[in-house]
Amino acid sequence: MDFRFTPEQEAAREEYDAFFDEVMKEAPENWLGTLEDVYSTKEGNDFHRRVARMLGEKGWLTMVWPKEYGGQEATRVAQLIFLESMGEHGAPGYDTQGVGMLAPTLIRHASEEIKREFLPPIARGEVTVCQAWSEPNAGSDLAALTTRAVEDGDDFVLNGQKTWTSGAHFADFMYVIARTNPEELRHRGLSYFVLNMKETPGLTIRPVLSMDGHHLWDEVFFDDARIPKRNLVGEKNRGWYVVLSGMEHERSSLGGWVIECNQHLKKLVQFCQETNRGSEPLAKKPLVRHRLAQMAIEIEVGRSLQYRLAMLADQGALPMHEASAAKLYASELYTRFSETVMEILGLYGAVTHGSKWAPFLGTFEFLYQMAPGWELAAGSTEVQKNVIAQWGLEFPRPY
Amino acid sequence: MDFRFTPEQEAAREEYDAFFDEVMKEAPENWLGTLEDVYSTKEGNDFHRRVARMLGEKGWLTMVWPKEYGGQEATRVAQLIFLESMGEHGAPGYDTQGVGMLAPTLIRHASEEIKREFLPPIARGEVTVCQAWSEPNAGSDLAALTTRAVEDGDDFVLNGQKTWTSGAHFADFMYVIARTNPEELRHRGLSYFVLNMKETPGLTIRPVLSMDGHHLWDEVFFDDARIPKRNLVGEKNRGWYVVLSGMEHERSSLGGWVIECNQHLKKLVQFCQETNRGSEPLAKKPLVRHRLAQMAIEIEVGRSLQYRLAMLADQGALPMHEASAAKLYASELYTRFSETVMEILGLYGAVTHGSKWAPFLGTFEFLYQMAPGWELAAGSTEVQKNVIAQWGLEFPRPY
Amino acid sequence: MNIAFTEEQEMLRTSARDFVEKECPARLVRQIEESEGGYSPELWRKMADLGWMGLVIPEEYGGVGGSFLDLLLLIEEMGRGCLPGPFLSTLVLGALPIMAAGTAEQKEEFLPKIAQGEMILALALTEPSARWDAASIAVGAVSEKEQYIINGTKLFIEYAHIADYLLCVARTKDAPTGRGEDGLSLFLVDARSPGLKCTPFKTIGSVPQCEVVFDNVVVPAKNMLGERDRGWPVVKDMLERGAIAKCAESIGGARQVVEMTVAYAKERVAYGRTIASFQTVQHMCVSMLSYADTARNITYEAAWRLSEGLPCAKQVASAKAWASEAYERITKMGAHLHGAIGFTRDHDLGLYYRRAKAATLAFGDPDHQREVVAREIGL
Amino acid sequence: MNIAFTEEQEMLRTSARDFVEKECPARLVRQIEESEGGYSPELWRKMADLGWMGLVIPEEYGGVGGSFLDLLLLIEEMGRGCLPGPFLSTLVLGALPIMAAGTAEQKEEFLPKIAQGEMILALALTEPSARWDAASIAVGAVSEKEQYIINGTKLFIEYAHIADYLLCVARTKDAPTGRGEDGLSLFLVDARSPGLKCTPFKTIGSVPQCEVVFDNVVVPAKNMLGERDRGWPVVKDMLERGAIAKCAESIGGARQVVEMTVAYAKERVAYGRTIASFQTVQHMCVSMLSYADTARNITYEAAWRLSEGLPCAKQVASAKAWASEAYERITKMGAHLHGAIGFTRDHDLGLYYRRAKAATLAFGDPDHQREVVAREIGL
Repeated sequence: MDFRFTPEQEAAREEYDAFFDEVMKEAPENWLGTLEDVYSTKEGNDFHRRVARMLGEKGWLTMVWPKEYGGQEATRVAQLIFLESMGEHGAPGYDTQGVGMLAPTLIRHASEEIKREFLPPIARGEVTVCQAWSEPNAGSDLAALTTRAVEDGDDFVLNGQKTWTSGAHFADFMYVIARTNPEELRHRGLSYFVLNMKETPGLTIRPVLSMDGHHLWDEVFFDDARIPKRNLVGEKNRGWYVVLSGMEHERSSLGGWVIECNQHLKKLVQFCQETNRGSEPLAKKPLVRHRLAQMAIEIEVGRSLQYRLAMLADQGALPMHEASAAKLYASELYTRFSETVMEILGLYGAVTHGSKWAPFLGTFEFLYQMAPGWELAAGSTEVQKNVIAQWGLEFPRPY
Repeated sequence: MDFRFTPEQEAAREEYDAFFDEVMKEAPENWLGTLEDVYSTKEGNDFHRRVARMLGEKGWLTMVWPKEYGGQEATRVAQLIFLESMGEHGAPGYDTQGVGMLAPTLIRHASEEIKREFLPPIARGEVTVCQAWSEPNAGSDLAALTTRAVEDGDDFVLNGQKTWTSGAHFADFMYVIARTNPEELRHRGLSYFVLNMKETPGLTIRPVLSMDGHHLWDEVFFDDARIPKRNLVGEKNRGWYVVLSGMEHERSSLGGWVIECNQHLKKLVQFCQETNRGSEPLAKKPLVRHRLAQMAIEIEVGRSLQYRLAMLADQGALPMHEASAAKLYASELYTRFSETVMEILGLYGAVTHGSKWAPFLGTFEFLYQMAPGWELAAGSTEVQKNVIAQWGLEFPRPY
Repeated sequence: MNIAFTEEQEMLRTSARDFVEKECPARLVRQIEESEGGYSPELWRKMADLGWMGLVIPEEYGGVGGSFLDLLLLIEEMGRGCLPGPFLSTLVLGALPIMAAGTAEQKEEFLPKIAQGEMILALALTEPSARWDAASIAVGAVSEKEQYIINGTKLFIEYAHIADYLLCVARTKDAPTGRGEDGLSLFLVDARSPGLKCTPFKTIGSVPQCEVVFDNVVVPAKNMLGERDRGWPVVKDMLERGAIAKCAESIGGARQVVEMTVAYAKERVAYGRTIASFQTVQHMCVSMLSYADTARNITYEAAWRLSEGLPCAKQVASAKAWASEAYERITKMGAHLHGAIGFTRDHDLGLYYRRAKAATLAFGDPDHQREVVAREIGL
Repeated sequence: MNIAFTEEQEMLRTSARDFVEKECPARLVRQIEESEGGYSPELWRKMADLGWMGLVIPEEYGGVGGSFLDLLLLIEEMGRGCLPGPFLSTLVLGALPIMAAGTAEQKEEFLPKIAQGEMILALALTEPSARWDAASIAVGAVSEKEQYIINGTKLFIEYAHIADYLLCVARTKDAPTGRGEDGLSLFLVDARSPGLKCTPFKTIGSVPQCEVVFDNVVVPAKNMLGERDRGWPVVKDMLERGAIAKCAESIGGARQVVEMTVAYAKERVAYGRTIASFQTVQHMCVSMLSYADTARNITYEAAWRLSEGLPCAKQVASAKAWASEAYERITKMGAHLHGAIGFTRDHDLGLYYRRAKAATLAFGDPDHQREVVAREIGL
């Protein structure tokens, strides 16, 4: 047992910190350090892309990729150190959907041709990627999806509707799961595709605004959208297995919330020291101390879980239910954190972005509305618990 | 809408208070005001019986009974006023199993002969009653019970084992549910009996100690135990419907916990004012204030729920799921309360009854162990939620 | 003891529910939210025409002399439909205190206009300290001849920017004690007074709040409501009624969310069956129902005590703390059970979700209420 | 970075688990609980024969020089089997501070006896104030020639009545500051000293605690552990190690309860199927597993930092708060899922349920730990 960073890791961390310190000086005004920054405004997305290219140049987007695709085959721990530094700075540039989800899937399942087409721009940070999986009637139960893909000459022709596609309005590439064999039910008969959105006719993107009014998600409509056959990833009708391997990546990479909470917590501590309500600073009030300390504890627990996951992955032994447990913990922490902050901020916490009276530019007013949504994204709390029950505890499928 | 007590009710409440003030002067030393007092020691049980007889004489045990069986047909609200006064004094004397459960069941389902035999001693407070329902393999799923009752001449002959029978070791009467038709599955083929334990051969009682070492429960063994046929309550093989009507009474009468918590809360407030830990009384500590106030709020909510239930019952409209909701709320409150007190008492709270260092004679050390058990008794939390889901929300039976 | 509403009250509820459903669909709620004023003058007029503004105002002033409980019923139904507008503010925080503490002239001047829907009031109480206690009031009023000069800043004042009059709580004497209850006075301030500046901002609950700066604002002495320096009991009563009214609004919304969610669960299919058939979904709905029912019980019990003039500080604080947290949990579970769609701007659930948080903060958050309860139980 | 234990550690764990299962079945645990001393001298001897008492003691004093992490592994396995006895007290609160702060003579005198299982130690720290901070220490020691005279009352002292020596924390100088960390000294007090009176009482965790009254108890000056007036850092380290050892004990018990409950759920039948097939039962078990796993992670991470001498006040306090609450919730859910039988004296679950509460209170309850964390994060 050894939780010490190697001298190389310590040095890397310092390099990352210095880099992000510098980069974040150029962040747009009102930068908050949440996903909303990247997806909601053109300005934020531009900054994200600028940083992404810099990260690409440094090779920091691809550290854990195999060397043959331009990676360094670094450990997950090494990558986590990078992601922590990024998270602590509230910096963008790392496209989870592209670098974290699509790329590992392509490396494992795609043809060489597709890898050569799609991996390099991701590695260079030149593109952003979106995931077209969920449908209006297929959320937690993804396998109920009905978007069709029919072979036609050299192409697949797609028809149907996706939704909750984060950032489709800024994305370049998209990966889709669609039904190629309508005779087969549920997870049988699905196939996985990757596509370049600019080169795909028949694609319509419409915004879905979140409760607080931000534009993160989109609906995606396929109207006879044509994708070359070579864009099939994995075998036809066996796309579900490609999806599953991606899910694991997604769930295990979502610990970013823990780091985001830690970044917010530090700001809050300072705020509570500087802010009087009544006769003393908030920081002196026992209930405030109690609540923030509990958050610090839960963040510590979550951080410990992230490192455990990274170490298990490095040992080549990351069971599916461990990834689910980490996603579950992080998403619930994110919600509790957003609630706790609102309890502390009181009336001020409810003031919306745009008023001088909104502390932290209104971050927590919208986090309070956004955070619990992550208990649904990437597999709802119930789905994660089912996975853990069945894979981690060997329970039967529940009634 | 009118929550005012009538002048008669106000006067009655004063009478009850005065009565219990007087009676409780004779309580045994170390009297705590919980169920354990009555069932755990001979001395406690004797005191209970003494008070029960006095209540019987006053007619307070039977206020809501029909006049033809010696009752006054009083409202449930009137009865609740009595029970509140009793609860606030931590006084015994009201045998929930006899007065609250068995008697209403007999009045509704039993033959005149049985009513004449069993009701008067209950009304006079001369007997205590126990419930032989649960079995080692039939708890939440009561309908899985296997105790057999076979007709033989003028008798039923019972064989089998019951458990979690509260207070059987002091009881006079018992009511039993047993299988009379083994061909029928589950709730079909069950019958309901009442019996005089002194007159029933073949009955063996063995203690089951609770986690904290108190003797509340018993195992009951029937070895060719003979009960006269006339002791059948309701129709043969249709005992389940008798059980159900009793359950409702049981669940709606369990709000006593709310009152018990209120009684404890008052003592705790005083304790916190008088007790210094560090430089100030516990009562000045914001976390203590926060926690006790939250308990006061939840007790207030629970009390309001009790009165609602009584008023609905008086209007003849007490839906099954309302009784379940009240039981569910009260039992969960009881657990939270026991946890909260332990948080406040700290190291002292863990000291067991018998040491001078145990505050409140160690009440909360054992309540902490006992209280969560009530989330299982009289239908577990899960069972109550299923009832509410199906009857209150018209949901289908869950998978 | 009787838990039922009267037949008249049930009729009032039915007609209110019909009105809200018909005249204030979610589409209109959203429109109003986006508007500058945060209310619809047309809708306000329609409500006035139904006599709602005069519901609790005595007949002699053009109202119908209804009870506080009647008013709560109405507010519950408005909460059910998220009907936006300064109703609570004008009636509960405006008309009721004027009825309780106003002079004959003040009643004559204000109540008929309120009853006719021609006057909007706002309570200017809270300040940048963001607290609801007497000690936190720093805005001062100095008397000069037949008038008072008010200076200072009020914050989080709902609907101040569209109000005709502000009911301003100001310090007319330095308080000797720490709790500061002595030395406060109330003023009915014409919103068009020179030196008064309102700056609205948006909040999570979609109700516009304002920063209100008083810069040597002159108020005639006859506009003082109640006795000089002894305004706190009036404010305290107002806060208790406001808290209970907010509870009523909350339980209206809470019940609607429970109904929406239960209906959705019975309809939404996943894994080849309705999600209503999953035990975890059922149990979550049961928790929602339990919160809604208990919140409603305790709200009306406290409301009844309040309207009967019985001691009720503990009950009101308990109701406010419980109903707020119940509403928040209900909307949170409701949104979760709706799946991602519950977190979108287009879905009605968000309207309730956001109002639940705003309701929690209004008239003292649960921490504030617990402190009240702590004092009431003798801590 | 490496999360795995060494092969030697895994072997130690296996042999410890075998020993506990074989030599300390639940039946014996109950017997010991009922006994006066609260431990079994036979079992203690067997453990000593296995070398457990000497595990962390340097070879020169008859031990095997193992690490703190080795010790935690052992304690985790004891927690798994609820093995009663003064092991944590003697080793973590006795041997380790003597190794860290003792003089050569003290080491010579105490360590070999401890290693051979011939000496039991108890930490006499807490007092009727029931707190774990320096300021709460009121028991005083006055120097007189070559000795100290101790007076005052210690309370909640585990195993004091069977200890050979008490490690007593006493005030040797009035502290100038409010936190009282200055002016504390530690003394190794012979339990047979005249004037020393131990009165044991029972507690929820079944570990006997004592009131220890010092009535002019004389201690030779050579029995002072560490520097005079500067004892607090030694105590602080002891409390941190004690807290982490208690976490280790807790996670051992917690894992056992998860395993017991999952196995029971797969076996117990209700409504014609195993209760493991109900979604609510599954999800409750998942919560239990999550608590157990997270508590274990954070415990060993904090333990590692502690044993490496890295700053770890925040991590230790976090681990203690989280592991305590996790153990409590796990035992509560475990008891619930076992049904009524889980609440009986005869069922093993109660052993864990009661110890979980005791573990929460030991070395500072979660409120205490949160206050430590609050300070550490800069509040």
